[in-house]
Amino acid sequence: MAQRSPTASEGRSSGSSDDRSSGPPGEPWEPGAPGGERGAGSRYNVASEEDLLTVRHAVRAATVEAGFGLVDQTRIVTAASELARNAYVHGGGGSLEIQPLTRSGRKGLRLTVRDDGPGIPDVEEALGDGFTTGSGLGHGLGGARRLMHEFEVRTRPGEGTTVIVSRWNDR
Amino acid sequence: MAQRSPTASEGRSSGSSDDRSSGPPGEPWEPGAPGGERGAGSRYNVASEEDLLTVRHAVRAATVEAGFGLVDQTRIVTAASELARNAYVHGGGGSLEIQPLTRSGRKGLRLTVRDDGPGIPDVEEALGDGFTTGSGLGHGLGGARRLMHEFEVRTRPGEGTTVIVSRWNDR
Amino acid sequence: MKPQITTLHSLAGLRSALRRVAHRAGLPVELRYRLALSATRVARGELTAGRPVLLETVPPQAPHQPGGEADGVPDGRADELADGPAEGRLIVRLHLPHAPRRPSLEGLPLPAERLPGTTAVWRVPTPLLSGTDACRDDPPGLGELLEEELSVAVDRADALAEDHQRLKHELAETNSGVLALYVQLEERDEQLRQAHGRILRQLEDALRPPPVRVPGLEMAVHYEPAEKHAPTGGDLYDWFVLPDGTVHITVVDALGHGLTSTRSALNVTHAVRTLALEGHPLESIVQRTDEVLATFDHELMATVQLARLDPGSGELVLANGSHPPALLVRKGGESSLLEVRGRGIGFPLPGSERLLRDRLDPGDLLVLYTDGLTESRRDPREGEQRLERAARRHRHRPIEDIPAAIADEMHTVILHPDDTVALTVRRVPG
Amino acid sequence: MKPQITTLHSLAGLRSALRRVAHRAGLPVELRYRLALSATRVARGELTAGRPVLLETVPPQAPHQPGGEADGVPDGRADELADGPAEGRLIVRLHLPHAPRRPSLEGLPLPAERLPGTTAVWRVPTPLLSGTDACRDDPPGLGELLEEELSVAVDRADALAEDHQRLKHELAETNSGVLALYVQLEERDEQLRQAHGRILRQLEDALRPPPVRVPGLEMAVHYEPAEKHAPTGGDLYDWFVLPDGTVHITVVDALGHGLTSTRSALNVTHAVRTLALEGHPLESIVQRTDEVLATFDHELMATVQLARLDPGSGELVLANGSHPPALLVRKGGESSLLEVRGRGIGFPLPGSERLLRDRLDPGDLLVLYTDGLTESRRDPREGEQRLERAARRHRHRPIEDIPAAIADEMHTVILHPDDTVALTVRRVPG
Ligand SMILES: [Mn+2]
Ligand SMILES: [Mn+2]
Ligand SMILES: [Mn+2]
Ligand SMILES: [Mn+2]
Repeated sequence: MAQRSPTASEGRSSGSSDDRSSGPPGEPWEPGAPGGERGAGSRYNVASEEDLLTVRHAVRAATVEAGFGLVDQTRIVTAASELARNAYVHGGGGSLEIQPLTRSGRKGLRLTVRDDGPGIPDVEEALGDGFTTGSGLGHGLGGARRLMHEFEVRTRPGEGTTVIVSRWNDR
Repeated sequence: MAQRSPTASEGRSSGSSDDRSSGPPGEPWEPGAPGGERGAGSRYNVASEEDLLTVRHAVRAATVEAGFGLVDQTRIVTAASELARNAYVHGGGGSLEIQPLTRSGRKGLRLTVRDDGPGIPDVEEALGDGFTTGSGLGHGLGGARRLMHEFEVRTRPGEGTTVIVSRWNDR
Repeated sequence: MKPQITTLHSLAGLRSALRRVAHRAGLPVELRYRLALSATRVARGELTAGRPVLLETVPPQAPHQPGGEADGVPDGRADELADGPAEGRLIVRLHLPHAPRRPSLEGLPLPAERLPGTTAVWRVPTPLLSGTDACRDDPPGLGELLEEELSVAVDRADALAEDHQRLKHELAETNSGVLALYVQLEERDEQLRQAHGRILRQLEDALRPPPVRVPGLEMAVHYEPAEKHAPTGGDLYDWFVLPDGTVHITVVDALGHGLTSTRSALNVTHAVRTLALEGHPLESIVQRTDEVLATFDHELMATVQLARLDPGSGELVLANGSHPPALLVRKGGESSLLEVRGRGIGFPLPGSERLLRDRLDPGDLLVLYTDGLTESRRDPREGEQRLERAARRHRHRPIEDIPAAIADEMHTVILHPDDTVALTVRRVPG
Repeated sequence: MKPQITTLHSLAGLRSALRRVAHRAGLPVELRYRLALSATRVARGELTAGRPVLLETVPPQAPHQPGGEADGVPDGRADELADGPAEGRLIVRLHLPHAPRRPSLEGLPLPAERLPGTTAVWRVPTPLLSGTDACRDDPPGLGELLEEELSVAVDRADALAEDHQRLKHELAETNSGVLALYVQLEERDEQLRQAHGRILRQLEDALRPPPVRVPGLEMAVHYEPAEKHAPTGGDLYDWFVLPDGTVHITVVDALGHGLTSTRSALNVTHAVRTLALEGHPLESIVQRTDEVLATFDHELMATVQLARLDPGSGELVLANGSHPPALLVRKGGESSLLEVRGRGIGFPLPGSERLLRDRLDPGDLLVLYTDGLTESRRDPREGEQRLERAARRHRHRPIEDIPAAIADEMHTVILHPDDTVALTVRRVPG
């Protein structure tokens, strides 16, 4: 289903969900690469429970701004909250950046969640859906990946974790 | 998919989702009929925004008590919140009753949401999923039905609405 | 500022003393009112009863006096000093020397520790004061302190209420969103099922012959797999018109279920068809089919029923290989099972032993089927008798309804589920 | 209690006056402190600057005095009285007669109305007082009032904070639940797709013959529908061993795509098979198949390629009905297209005009295919030349890999998508 091209040694994994409404046609979107036009981003600290709420409200507002419908708002806000919580709980705090995207007249949203925590030793394992077993609720990384169109994890033990996700608007 | 046996003239509709983990085998569960053993119910008023939260917390606690896992908790709490909000917004306030169920060693939860509002003129229409069109968010009745195993609406214009839903635990 | 012990006889006095100490220690306003409210609640009973309380306060020590604090702390623990010089602590002990029992310390706005006896203690961290004690000069009046506290408390409550509002809204949005998301995903699921079901049915249809329309005969068929939603198993039928105008019908039940037996059944119907179209005589076709298929499918075993019908005269000819007997129900209701001995494809000595000849008059109904129809209760004889009754009951209905009506009636109880084909032919005035 | 106007010169005085009025009017504590805080904020600038303010208060009227309130309300509106006797209103006007500009009324703990000029007004509903004014006797001290207000405000803030905590927790639970729910639904979706894909493939497999293993020959086939995920169209193949030990191969391309053409293709392969197994000579089979099928499928049109191979000698015989030529690639790399004139099933004058005979030596590769392989760029000639090059390039690979490797190379550019079958036979030392 979802394409995975992880290189375990680099602890890096990217993929995109096979959602029917995937990103605009063209080359796969490369974070950091030129291509999609990006608006000015806003950065939020994630250092307390209250920050998690602030981030949630900010992401909600950004999805509304980008014209996302209720269902996609829910997808993005849920993924953002999960990633921010991971950064807070497992990464000892970090930041979340919201960046509006535009490409081929379509709008999108990119979220970059960083922490300086211990890193994820086994990204593939963390991406596995331990959910439905009911036991290991894991990081919810796999769930966040499914909720978004594009997904990338950069991590290395001891060097923190950065997760970059984005989703495009259907309209 | 979901069986519907509505009699439009009676403005009454019941059905059960075809969820893989449907209720215990045996005859279809008849609300009010003898059969499943039922514990003592708790009744909550739904007359203010704050009541909606109280109900949500109470339903959450009841799902935990009945041993539901996180996913089913989410289903039930979401359905309960929607039905309670309907009773508050469209029915001008009402009540929600939580009743634990037991049958064949399985646990379940029954929610009865009542209001004395104007009633639903066209139940079938209200059950239709106007969701994904993005426009008419409707009553979310159809969504609540999908989230639960059993679902019944009793309504008549001018005589209020009662929605009875239940869900059984897989375990 | 030095440690002090004061005896107090009124709530007003207690609050006043505490507020001044807290203010001098530079306590944040919120901590100050929490401390004052808490001490009030602890001491109220005693003071109301006219018994005095003792207030002992130990102000925070300046950074250059480490350990100094410990002097006033008889029960001081080492960890109290571990906070180091970055911030001090204001220590407040409230002694109720005459209290008949220990006061409740539950739910105080500022939690207290209980010392042995009837003493409550608060150790409140204080901010590092810059240089001299900035708050010592120009002490405000008690009313000012109270007003300040009230203002802070109200602002805090209002801010919380606003947060609360946003959070409730967010939760409501999320709830609606989850509902909508759920519906969307379920609808997607439904569309997926429907699309696959469509393809499956089309593919199954591709395996089955199109309807044959011949003046003088009405034909209809009903098939259902043993498992709902599964595709056809090894039960298959075929019908076509031969060059001489007679109608040929094949019903086959290949060994096993599932899709390998579908292939076997296809092999049989097509071989029979080609041989029939080739002009082979009906009595040799079962045997010839076995010969033709044996060369490349050694596993194949199938029972087969062949029927020939002349639409003009109603003449019926049957051949059979191990297949359950056809049923003939006359217009008037008499019925008979048309038994023809023979052995099926892949059986020892395959072939139909003879041909059975009969005749359909207008209104007569011929029922061909596989054993799934009659053996659902395990007893073939019993099933055949029920079939006779069912077919008799339904024989006047529109032909399209008859096979399904019979199957429904036969399958009210299913002890042994099996793929089922029911095929009916009725002669009508040509 | 009567309307009063007081001139005030200090904040303390203002608050004190207001609190006593509010207390006497029986205002709930929360409204009282909101009123006091609001008035303080409005008046602070003036009083700090040394300019007096005027406080005008109109207490609520007793129920038996309707209209009495209006006396003190110069700007009284009818709707002010509409509340009826159930509850009264305390009206508080704060005049800043010397203020240089209108005071800000933004964000007050108790919203005020602005009157013309520099006056703020609060109309605060008061509870219905039972009988006499219960609060008039034993007025508490200002400190008591303040303490009471502080306590209420702190309790409210703490209750809100607790609610806030529960709500945050609920939102976090919901978020986790939505994630898990989403994953569960997507997994279900995935399982559904996989199950359907499995059934579809099995059903397709049921349409195709099982692999044939014959010493002396290696065979492999690759098929792909024009549209991914769609089932097989009208392109089909068949292979089996005849009683004399030779291998028969049929490749057919029935007109059209989709599942009706699948049925046509099945009809053709099975008719050819039965006729071949019956012993019909190869040169007559295309024509005979047309005759057999024409009786019951008048629409059927199909091109067909028939091949016979003797695994021992390598002898190859081909018959053809409108089908693109087979390709033979010698071990050394020379290649030739084996053209046989003939017309397909359902074409005018159907049948193969002749047989073509050749011989496979060990290492030689025969490629049979449907036009989807060579005509993806619309030009059959160009496609056949590319096919020759591709087959030459891949002819030494393991036989299982060759058909797909050829198809991949042929389909790098697709201008005209079509169902494709590629089937290769290589002679190996028996
Ligand atoms: Mn069978
Ligand atoms: Mn059977
Ligand atoms: Mn084709
Ligand atoms: Mn073609």
